[in-house]
Amino acid sequence: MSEILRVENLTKFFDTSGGKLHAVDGVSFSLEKGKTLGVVGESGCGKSTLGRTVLHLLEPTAGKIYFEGKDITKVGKKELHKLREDMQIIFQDPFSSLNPRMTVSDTIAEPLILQKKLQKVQIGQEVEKLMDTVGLADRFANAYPHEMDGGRRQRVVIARALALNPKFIVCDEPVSALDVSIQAQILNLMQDLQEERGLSYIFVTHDLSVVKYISHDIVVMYLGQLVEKAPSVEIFRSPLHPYTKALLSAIPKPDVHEKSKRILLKGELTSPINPKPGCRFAARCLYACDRCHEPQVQKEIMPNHFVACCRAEELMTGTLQDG
Amino acid sequence: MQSVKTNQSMVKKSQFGMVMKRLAKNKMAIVGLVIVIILLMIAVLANVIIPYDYGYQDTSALLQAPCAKHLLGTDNLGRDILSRLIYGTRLSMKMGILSVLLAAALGTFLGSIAGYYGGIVDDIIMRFLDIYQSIPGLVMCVALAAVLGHGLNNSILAVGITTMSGYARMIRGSIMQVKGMEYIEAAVAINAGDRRIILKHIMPNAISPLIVQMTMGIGGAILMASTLSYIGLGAQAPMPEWGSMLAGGRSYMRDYGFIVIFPGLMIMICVLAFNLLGDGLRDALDPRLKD
Amino acid sequence: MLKFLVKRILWLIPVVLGVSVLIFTIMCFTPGDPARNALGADASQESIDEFNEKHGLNESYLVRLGSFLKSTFVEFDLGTSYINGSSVSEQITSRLGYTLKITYIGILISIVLGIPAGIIAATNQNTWKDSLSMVVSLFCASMPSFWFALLLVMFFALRLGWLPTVGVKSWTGYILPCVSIGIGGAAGIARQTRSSMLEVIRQDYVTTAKAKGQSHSRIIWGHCLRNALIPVLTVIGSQMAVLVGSSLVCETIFSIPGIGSYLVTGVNQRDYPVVLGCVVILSLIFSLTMLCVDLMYAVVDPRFRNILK
Amino acid sequence: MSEKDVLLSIEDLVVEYSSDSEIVHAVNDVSLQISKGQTLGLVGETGAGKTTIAKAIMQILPDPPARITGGKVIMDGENLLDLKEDKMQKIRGNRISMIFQDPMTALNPTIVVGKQIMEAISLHEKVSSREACRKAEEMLEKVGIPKERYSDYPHQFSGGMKQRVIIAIALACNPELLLADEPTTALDVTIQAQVLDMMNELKQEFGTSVLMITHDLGIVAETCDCVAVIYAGEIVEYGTAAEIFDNPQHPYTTGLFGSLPNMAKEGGRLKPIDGMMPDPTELPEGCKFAPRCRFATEKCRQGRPELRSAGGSHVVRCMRTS
Repeated sequence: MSEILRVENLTKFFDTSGGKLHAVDGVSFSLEKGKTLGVVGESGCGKSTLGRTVLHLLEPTAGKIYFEGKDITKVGKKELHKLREDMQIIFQDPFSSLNPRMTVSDTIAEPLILQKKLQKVQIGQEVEKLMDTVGLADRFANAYPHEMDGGRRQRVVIARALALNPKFIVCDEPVSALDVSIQAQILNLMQDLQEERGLSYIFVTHDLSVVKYISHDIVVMYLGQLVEKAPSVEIFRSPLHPYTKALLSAIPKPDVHEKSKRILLKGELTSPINPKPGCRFAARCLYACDRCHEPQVQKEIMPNHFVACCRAEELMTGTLQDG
Repeated sequence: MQSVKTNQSMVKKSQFGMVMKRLAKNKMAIVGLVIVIILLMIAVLANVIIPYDYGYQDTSALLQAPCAKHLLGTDNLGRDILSRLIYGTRLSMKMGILSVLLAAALGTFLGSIAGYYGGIVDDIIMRFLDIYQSIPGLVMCVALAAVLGHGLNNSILAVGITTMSGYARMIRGSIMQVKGMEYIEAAVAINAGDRRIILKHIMPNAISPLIVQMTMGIGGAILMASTLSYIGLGAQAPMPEWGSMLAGGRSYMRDYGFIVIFPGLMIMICVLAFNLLGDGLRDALDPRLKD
Repeated sequence: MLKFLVKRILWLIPVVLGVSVLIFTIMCFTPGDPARNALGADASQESIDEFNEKHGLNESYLVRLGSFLKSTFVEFDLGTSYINGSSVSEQITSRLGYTLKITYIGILISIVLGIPAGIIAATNQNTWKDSLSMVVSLFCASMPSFWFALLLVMFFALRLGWLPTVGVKSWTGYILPCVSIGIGGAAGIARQTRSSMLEVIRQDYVTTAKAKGQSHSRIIWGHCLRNALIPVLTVIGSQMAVLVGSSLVCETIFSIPGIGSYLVTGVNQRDYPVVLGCVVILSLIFSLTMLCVDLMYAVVDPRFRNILK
Repeated sequence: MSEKDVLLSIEDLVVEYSSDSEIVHAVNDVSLQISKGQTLGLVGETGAGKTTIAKAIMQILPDPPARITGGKVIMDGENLLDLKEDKMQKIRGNRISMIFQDPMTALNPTIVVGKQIMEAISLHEKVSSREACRKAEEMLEKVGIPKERYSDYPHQFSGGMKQRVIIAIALACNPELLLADEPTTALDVTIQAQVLDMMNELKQEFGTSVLMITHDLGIVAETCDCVAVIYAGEIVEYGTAAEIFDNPQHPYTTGLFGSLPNMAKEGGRLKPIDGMMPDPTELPEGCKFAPRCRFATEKCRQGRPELRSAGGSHVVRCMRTS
């Protein structure tokens, strides 16, 4: 399977008054062409920063990014320009990701106008075709964003992202602001587009049921660190990292009979500013030991199943020696 | 959330058309708009419609109370107050509009640099604005007038430079707010250059608060300019500027009250109209409001 | 809290310094020859040179700026007036009391009238009380303060004769000037209080209070007022600037020997040291008042206090 | 359900919002009953009228736009809608209390947290302020917050902690009925689990009956005894949790289950409900769901279907007999 994107040890720090905010800290993963990688984690775990850093909307502090085998970590303006046609982004909030002063057709045509390849008439036809693919009725061509509801607005955002015919799209919580029935329509639309156009997605969300449905592989993040990566079926069947276990057990299942036994975490998120080395979940982890305070290494315990936890094997085999 | 009428199609409505439709709903704003239009017409047609030349001295009718010949009476030199008020509208409108344009230009320039580039540039400009704004408006204006000298154009300059800082702060705030929006990140993601982002994405959304502030600003500028003239720093003697008319009429106030009442009334009506229009525009220009 | 106070006062120094430099620069780099104004148009060339020499107008800008700053902030001597040679600092200290009285009574009037009017308008919205108080405050806000002063004088002083038309020999002399500048401020504060009260009434925590079974009036005075006052403080700050400005005019109308009238005469005679001194002192008054407003922030808004800890 | 253990019953409640030109029909003839100690889940999407019903019970609907134009809310034989404001104030927070969706804005930022709890207590119980303060500290401990944080300000708490304070306020006077309007929607899933668990414990301990308003069927399955599905201001299906989850009858309910990603089999596609929520100012005649329903017939579009029984306490408003 050819690899469309590989990220090695990607790091992004923000300087804040209180010190260095470790938003993304040494994350590595790869994405197959035509596949979807789910990035899941709670608020503040750096999943949105990761998505934006890959697209160079934020400059990475360290680490390497390879797109179709080419190193694009340091890239000139012209090359970035070309790159932007292959990589696009979809945002969460349908209200703030559309310019309130531009009509739907202008918004979708904007990338094509900037590309300066097509004439005005061709752009018009292309916009109609795009509106059709995302299921937007033609009569919305002249509508303004505040005249449409969340679902339709998200379809405009998707149409704009598809305008340059990209190969890879970062979806930053695209359905979190939508109702369940509309959410299902958008998820189906994104899957159809993936099949038709061979798109690959990085799908960032905090909603575990959505990520299980749409992604082939899943990455779980906690406070900027990648704690576990595995195929989606694998992660839900046998999670290895204590945080992933707690996260999965916390999802309320719509099943009346099988009342799930919950692992309740103690305490609250620790601060991402100037964090201590080692595993950042140690403060809340039931199995924490002093080995957890050394930097954790991503180990491939099972085929294609990586975990960054020194006690992962013991947990898996149930042979817990104490600390 | 705007519930969409599912059936009829969306005809291409211009931004201006939508704003006017929303403005029409607000009665007070319409009152303001009508008065402003009347004032503008008076200002433009001043020479045509004034019964007497503003400088003509009817020596036979000094300090005459309002009567048939002089609808609003005459001042101590026998000049017809109505004609002077009408011509004064032209002066005041000119002062108000030009000084606001100057202030808005300076403010937008400084504010957009601070807003768009941020960082140290933003800090320096903001500190400068802090110092600039710690001098009360009228005090700064008076000091500028002293330096620039008397006369109408100088007071336009003085008022413009003084009120510049309000626009700068406002433009910087709205640019920063718009810059934080995701559709700016989306524009960067589809290869829009800095120029395109500023012109097509930032400015149209940062403009509406500017329009509102300029509309209200005209009223404020007229107020400040007439104050300058009142203390003798603005328009000089023969010019029928409302402020200087008030100053002139002050010593005759005891017996001929009407000399003092009408110019002040004109200033108030003018400022009131622009304030009403400004309030109405603020609601009409807010994109999130339902139609 | 103390840390904030010290930090805020320390910040005052660069502001006042900045103001003096700004005004001084404007004064220097503008056309018009102060010497010819002071000695009259037909004064002889030597007397003009001698005048320039005396007032050091020939040195370079930096030297003059240095000497001005040294004299102002080190020796607290604001130089001497070009016209009558009197010391500017003495004049200002003698006039300071009047200006302070007028501005502070004025701001007091605008607060005492403005805030209740805003609250009344907000609490019974869309009733005649609301529209009446808003129309009145709109009119007062649009009215030029000096015209309002003239009307007051015409009616109360001339027609009814209750109050003196000019001068502040007794406290009655202060009524008309302070009312004339206070009313404008009251209008601005009333409108802001109303809009921020309406904003607060729509907040979730007001619904929570109602869901607790709290009575309507206790919600207004207990929960809403305190939160609504935070944005009002900013408006009080900006109204203070307008007030200091309009006290200038009001002092000329009622011929009150304050810093404002001194500035106006200085400006008319192009007497730069007087103008310079007055502007610096008025800015200082305004900045000190803003310091008090900032302190009020810390008292009213705990979030603000938390940032300082 | 025998009459005696019904705590509160809503009969044919109708609520409308009048914006300048249009009338929004938010709640149309809703009838519901909540028994003592029972948790009733009210499930529906945005704009279905869930929050309006809760606020109508509490009589805290913003009066100018909202109007209750019909129906009764009966508690202990008394119609709450007829009560005057001061009598209603005695009930709010004491016998019925409410918690809201967004913890970030539900607490007064300028008053310490403890005092906001104490306020609820001293309003309804004639106790000295010292006693009320002690009780407030006890409530803080009960919701898992150390009582030393009594005099901290809301901005010093995280979202999850704020929601615990709000629950402490609501349960301070041990109310008989708690209206929970999407209490954990704004929280992360691990914090949500903690809060839901705590609510269940307190529910058992106090024996409070709860009206749980949510759009998340997972929460309904885990916390509710009975479920009412609401669409466009109308109850379209009601039954015990088992009845609803095991054999949903109404096309909208099956559509909701079809849209749930975690219910989909491996690799199966979602079966969403096509079309959009109806425009509340122009609600369709007859069955409100007809325009989006696969089985809609001409009959559905004419008459408004009645709630018919589908076995046990399971009722559904649909003419289609399966």
